[in-house]
Amino acid sequence: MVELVPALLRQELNRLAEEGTRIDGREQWEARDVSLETDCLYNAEGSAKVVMGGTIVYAGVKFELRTPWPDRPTQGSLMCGAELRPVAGRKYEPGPPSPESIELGRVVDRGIRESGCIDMESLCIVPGEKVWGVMIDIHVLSDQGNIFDACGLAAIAALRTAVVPAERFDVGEDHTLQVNGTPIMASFTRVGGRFVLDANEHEELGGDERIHITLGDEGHLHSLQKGLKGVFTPAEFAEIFDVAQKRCVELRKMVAKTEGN
Amino acid sequence: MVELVPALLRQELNRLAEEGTRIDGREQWEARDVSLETDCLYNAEGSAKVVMGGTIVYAGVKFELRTPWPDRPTQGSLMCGAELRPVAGRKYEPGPPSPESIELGRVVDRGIRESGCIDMESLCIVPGEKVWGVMIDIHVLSDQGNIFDACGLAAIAALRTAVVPAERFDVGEDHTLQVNGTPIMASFTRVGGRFVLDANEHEELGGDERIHITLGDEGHLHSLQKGLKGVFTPAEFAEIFDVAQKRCVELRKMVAKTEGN
Amino acid sequence: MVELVPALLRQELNRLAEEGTRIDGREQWEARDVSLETDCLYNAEGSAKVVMGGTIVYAGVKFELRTPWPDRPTQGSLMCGAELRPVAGRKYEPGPPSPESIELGRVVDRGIRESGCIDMESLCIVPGEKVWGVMIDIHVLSDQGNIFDACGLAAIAALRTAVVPAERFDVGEDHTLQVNGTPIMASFTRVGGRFVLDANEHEELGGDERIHITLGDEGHLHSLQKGLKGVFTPAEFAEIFDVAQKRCVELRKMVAKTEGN
Amino acid sequence: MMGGYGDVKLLKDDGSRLDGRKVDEMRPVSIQAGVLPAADGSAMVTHGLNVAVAAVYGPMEAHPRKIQRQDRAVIDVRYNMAPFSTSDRIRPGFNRRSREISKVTAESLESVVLVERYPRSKIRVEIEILAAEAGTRCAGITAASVALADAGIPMRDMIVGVASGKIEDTVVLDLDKAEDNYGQADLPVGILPNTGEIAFLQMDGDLSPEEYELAMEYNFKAANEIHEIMVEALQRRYDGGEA
Amino acid sequence: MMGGYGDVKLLKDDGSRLDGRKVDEMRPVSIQAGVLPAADGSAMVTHGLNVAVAAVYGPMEAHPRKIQRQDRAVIDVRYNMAPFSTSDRIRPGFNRRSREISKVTAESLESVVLVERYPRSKIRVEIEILAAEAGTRCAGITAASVALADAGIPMRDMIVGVASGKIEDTVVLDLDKAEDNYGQADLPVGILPNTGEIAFLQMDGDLSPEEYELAMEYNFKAANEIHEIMVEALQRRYDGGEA
Amino acid sequence: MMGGYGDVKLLKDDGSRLDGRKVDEMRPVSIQAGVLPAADGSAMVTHGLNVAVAAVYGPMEAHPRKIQRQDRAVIDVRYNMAPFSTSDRIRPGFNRRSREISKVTAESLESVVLVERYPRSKIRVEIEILAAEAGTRCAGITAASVALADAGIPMRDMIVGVASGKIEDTVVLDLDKAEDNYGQADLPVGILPNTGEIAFLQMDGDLSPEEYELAMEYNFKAANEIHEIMVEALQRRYDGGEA
Repeated sequence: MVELVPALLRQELNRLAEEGTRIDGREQWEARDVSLETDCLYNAEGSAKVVMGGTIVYAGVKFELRTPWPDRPTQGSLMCGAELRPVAGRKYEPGPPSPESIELGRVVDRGIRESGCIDMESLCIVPGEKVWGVMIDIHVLSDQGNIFDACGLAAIAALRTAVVPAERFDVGEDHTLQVNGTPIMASFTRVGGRFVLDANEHEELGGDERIHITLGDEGHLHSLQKGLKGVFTPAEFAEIFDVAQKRCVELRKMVAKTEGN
Repeated sequence: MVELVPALLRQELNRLAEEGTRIDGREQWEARDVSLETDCLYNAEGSAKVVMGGTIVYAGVKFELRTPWPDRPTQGSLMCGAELRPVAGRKYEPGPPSPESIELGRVVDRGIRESGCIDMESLCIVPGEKVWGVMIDIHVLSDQGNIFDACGLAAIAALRTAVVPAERFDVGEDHTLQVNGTPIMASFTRVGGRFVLDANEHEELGGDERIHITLGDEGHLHSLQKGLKGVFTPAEFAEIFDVAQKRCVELRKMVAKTEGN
Repeated sequence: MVELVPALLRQELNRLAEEGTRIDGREQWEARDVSLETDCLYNAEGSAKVVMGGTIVYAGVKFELRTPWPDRPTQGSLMCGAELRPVAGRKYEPGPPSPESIELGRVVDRGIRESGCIDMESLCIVPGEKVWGVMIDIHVLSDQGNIFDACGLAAIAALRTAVVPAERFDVGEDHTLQVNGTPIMASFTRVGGRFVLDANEHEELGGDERIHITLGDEGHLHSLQKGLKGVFTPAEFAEIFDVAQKRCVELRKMVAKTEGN
Repeated sequence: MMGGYGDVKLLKDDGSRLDGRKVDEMRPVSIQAGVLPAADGSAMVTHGLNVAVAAVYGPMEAHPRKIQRQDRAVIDVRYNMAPFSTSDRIRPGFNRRSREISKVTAESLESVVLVERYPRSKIRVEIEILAAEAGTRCAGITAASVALADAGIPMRDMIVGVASGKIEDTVVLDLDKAEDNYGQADLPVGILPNTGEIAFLQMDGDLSPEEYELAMEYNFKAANEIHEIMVEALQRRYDGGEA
Repeated sequence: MMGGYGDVKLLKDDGSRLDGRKVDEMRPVSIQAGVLPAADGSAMVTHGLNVAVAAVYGPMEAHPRKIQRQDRAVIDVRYNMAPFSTSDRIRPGFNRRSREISKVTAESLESVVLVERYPRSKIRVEIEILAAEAGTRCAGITAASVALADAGIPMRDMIVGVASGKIEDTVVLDLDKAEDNYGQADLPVGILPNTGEIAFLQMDGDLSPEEYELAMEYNFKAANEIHEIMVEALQRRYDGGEA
Repeated sequence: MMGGYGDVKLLKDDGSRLDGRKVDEMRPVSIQAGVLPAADGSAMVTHGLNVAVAAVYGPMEAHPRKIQRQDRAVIDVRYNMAPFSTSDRIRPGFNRRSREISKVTAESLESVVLVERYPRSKIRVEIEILAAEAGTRCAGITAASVALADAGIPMRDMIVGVASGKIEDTVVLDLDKAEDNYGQADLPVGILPNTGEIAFLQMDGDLSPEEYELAMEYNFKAANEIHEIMVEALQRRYDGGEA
């Protein structure tokens, strides 16, 4: 494969950055339209569909009965995985999980796990014998930029609306999964030399490194990740961190609103 | 790989079809010589060797003790798999199971399974604890056309002559596996524009789609499969279906005769 | 990949052989400097580092609790594996285990296993319930020739200094693993038409077949392996067998000395 | 077909089915074209509770070289069930059933796409099942046809995926999940609505020759109904500029 | 970060840590360059009880072709934990954690290596963890930097791998194994000592914005200390002709 | 060699073996050449109850390019045990034992085939074990030799696969299954019958130098016997036009 990033696109992105605008006319810290729908998939115990610009992502939650690990007899488990299958875009190829899909799944997983929003003890049914395993699977159907935020949002929304299928497994009555918090991810991409929020596919193609920040309800950091080639300064981080705080508050409200429906 | 099907072979096959004959002189619904041998492999609990023209196939049956699935405590299991290893022909390559070998195994499996010739309840030893798992493995040693029919015949012949090795597993006395029926597959390939029975390797190379029909003792359909590029009409199907009925009766007699020996 | 063995290197090695010398000035049956260090890795229950010329190899021993095989309720198990990861040299590539690494691991494994130095019965904790599984992992960090001997030496040295971590697994007190013997491997490579001991990387590149001989404390053979293209005569074998006896005595002393420290 | 579960009743005394359908009535079907911005063509088919999405990419250069055909395009189909699409989660990765369906679906589509117009190229068709309730391979074929049309790939006809089957010794159209689990036969086919030819055929279970005839009759009837919905979806897409 | 193990005490009454270190004190670090004769460049980093070895091969022709970049070298990093490097043996082979660390480490190194000097080529960096006691990815980054320098690969700065974290609501530098297992946050970063930029960043657990600031302050302090040890190792290598 | 099963008696009081063979007597061997119509050369070897089939394809162009050798053919051997060839079924797929045997068998055959006559090409040798009763690798080597000859591939000598071993402290020729399971050593070798050279050598268990000498003596004797059967099989093939 020859180098895919056309030098011309980079030039144009640099020019736009100097003019203080972006390729689709947005401002530096302006996000694209977002829509969130939950409970949209038969057979999933929790589900969400997120549309961010031209990016479309589904997340589904499934439960299984497990034997707990011997050293943690009262704890269930949580697992979050992302598939970047060839459906998502022309550049994706079939094959074993790519480093990109592994990183995506693990970053989303850490944001949720480390926020502590799932109390593993609450997943215990019979200590030492039976606990719930909760599995969030994320499926990217259309990648037009910033799949990290779309996946993070879909994952937590699916989780927060999940119903534990206790009846099907003969261990009590169905009940809503207990989720204590709404960790939200905000991602930034260096485009034309500066960071922007919610990059689209052209900005990612002609851009550089990304920073992914997951924040909890109190504005604490639960996960950070830098991806791709590039370096940043502490001052740059301080600036995007402020933007991330605002972005996360907005998206968290959207999740709350969906639940209210 | 450049296109392997020489246009010339197609032309010749078209010409022969117009003349009402085939590349090896057979008539449209005429099969090649078939030989069937059973009990031919040390260590297999049932075995068969089928030679159809230049195609040579072995099938072997093995048993194992299993714990039944919780929702079917009195049922054993049957599994049929086919390997298309590089030994079978110049075109076969090493590697993970090819789509061709998966299709082959699954089509043979469905024909046997769906005929109901194995009563899964008869494979139960101790309900909820111990059942037999029956595994038929098919091994194609030489592919000169129509391996589907050869594999189907070898599989059912090996199964019908299998001895359950109860003594070796310490669960009673060895006994013949109970098999209620002899499902047989008949396959047709479009060659020179019309379907023929039991295509050889040249006809497959210069031909189009295949139809695989598995029929039970009463002439009922138990499995159908269309493979490769091409379409057919209901009228065409009606014609080959009649041929399949006759072909299956013949091969079923051959199985019965082998067992009689 | 074009042929890597330059014809010129072969010519030079032939010339040197005729003069009775080797590319690094050694004599036919002269080995390079060897150093052996044990107990060098935190977290491994036994460990060894071997340096042979420019070849550097680590071995580490780990233990796990296992359920014994039903037909051998009082026997533990031993497993020895070698990884030839890309760190070891420019020619090594990432990917699933190569035939070279499989051969290496299995030849080292056989030498240790077949010498009987580990009594599998001594690994039993509770018959039919709990036995030790002993795993030796060998890691080649720098291949400059004769990794077989380096790996064999590292493996037995790590094994002979291993401490069974019974306390961590709550099955008694930590104790030294009982090892009855010190099997040692000596490897020979055909270079310039004759065999030499302990070939370096140039000799391997321009050489032919290898013979690996593992000898026990009494000078009995426990494992033989011929690798690579080439044939040898019984007379040639008789000659290298004598050299192997001496070489193994020397290296066995080195192991004993390390243990004494 | 599991068969043998004789104690599960699938037909009511009035001859109607558990969900109230008549024997020759199919589940509701709705189709939307152009649903995935990243794809060259796409469609979503909702068939009963099944949800199948198809994306088409190409024609593009065929890579690696050895899959190229000098005289035509290759069609590379992946049929995949999302982990959350079924009652028990499916582990991502290799799956014999998916591989077989992908193969025969690809061969069916190659039968209608004018592949000879694109020598040495590749057309990727990605079928993703988001929710499964019996009949996903048929919903996938239908979705793939619409997605190919949405991508502007020339075809000599569409393929409509439909299935009939047998429950309680009665031939019925379009098995749902219970009927599939406890029924006696399933006959999924891919029909060319304009020519009446068949491009996809599988069957398992037990059907007499007469039952086969009736099941096929139902299938052809349903294919016409679904074909209309496919055409409407494409018209909406081009008229209203959906997606 | 497992969190939740509130009953494990990690700080003594005098505010010092279980191994006696102060909150802003790192474990002992020693570095040796040129340790692997077969490699073009190599280094071994001992950081506390962690042992990380890095080997560099190249620049060499990039194979297969499709990984080549016309305008720069690609850096191919493999981070791998030896089976015996941890308390419970690790099975060799595919490992999601290793893949992720390899990816972000490679991207960090690409940020400092003058990759545009070697178009169409590949530089292989092999990081092998022989013993793990929390902090292996940082030790690996440090080792890789030294090994690249040992191989004579031009870089615009080194990268120093360091980490701070939080235990018992207190920010501390350089978590050891117990602190990592029972602590509340971990913030591993890769710092360019000359420019003060950051090329590697991960974090998990729970940190307030203020705690993040303090943890970063500790990290920058430690980066300078380790940088000196890296430089000394390279000087010893060139002066003394180590290895 | 499992060893240690001292309570299984393998030699009768008269010094003969359980199946009545003398210590230096091999099991019956029969060979047929040209058994597989699809192959360029083939052979079936029945050695005791072992059944080994070998197919040869080529010489053909070596693909992919990177396996090509400028000055010779590569020999690509796959030794495979059919799932039903052993008492406990073998799962198809990756198998360390098969990989090792394939590697050393390929290297042995490269030692006798005149590979320099076919630069840049590949010769595929497929060895399939249909029934296993100890000694399959030797039966496979013998079958491969005959198949190569049947394919008309020029060789400087054949290779005959034979094995001796030790049971109850006695060296015996050609271990059967019980003797292999409960014996003390196994020495499989590949002998060039005309030159007396050795192209294949493995051994495990416990042999004194003297026992090794005797085992090798038996092996050479057996190699001559089997070689005659190989030659007869090829003569029958060319005379009678078998297969």
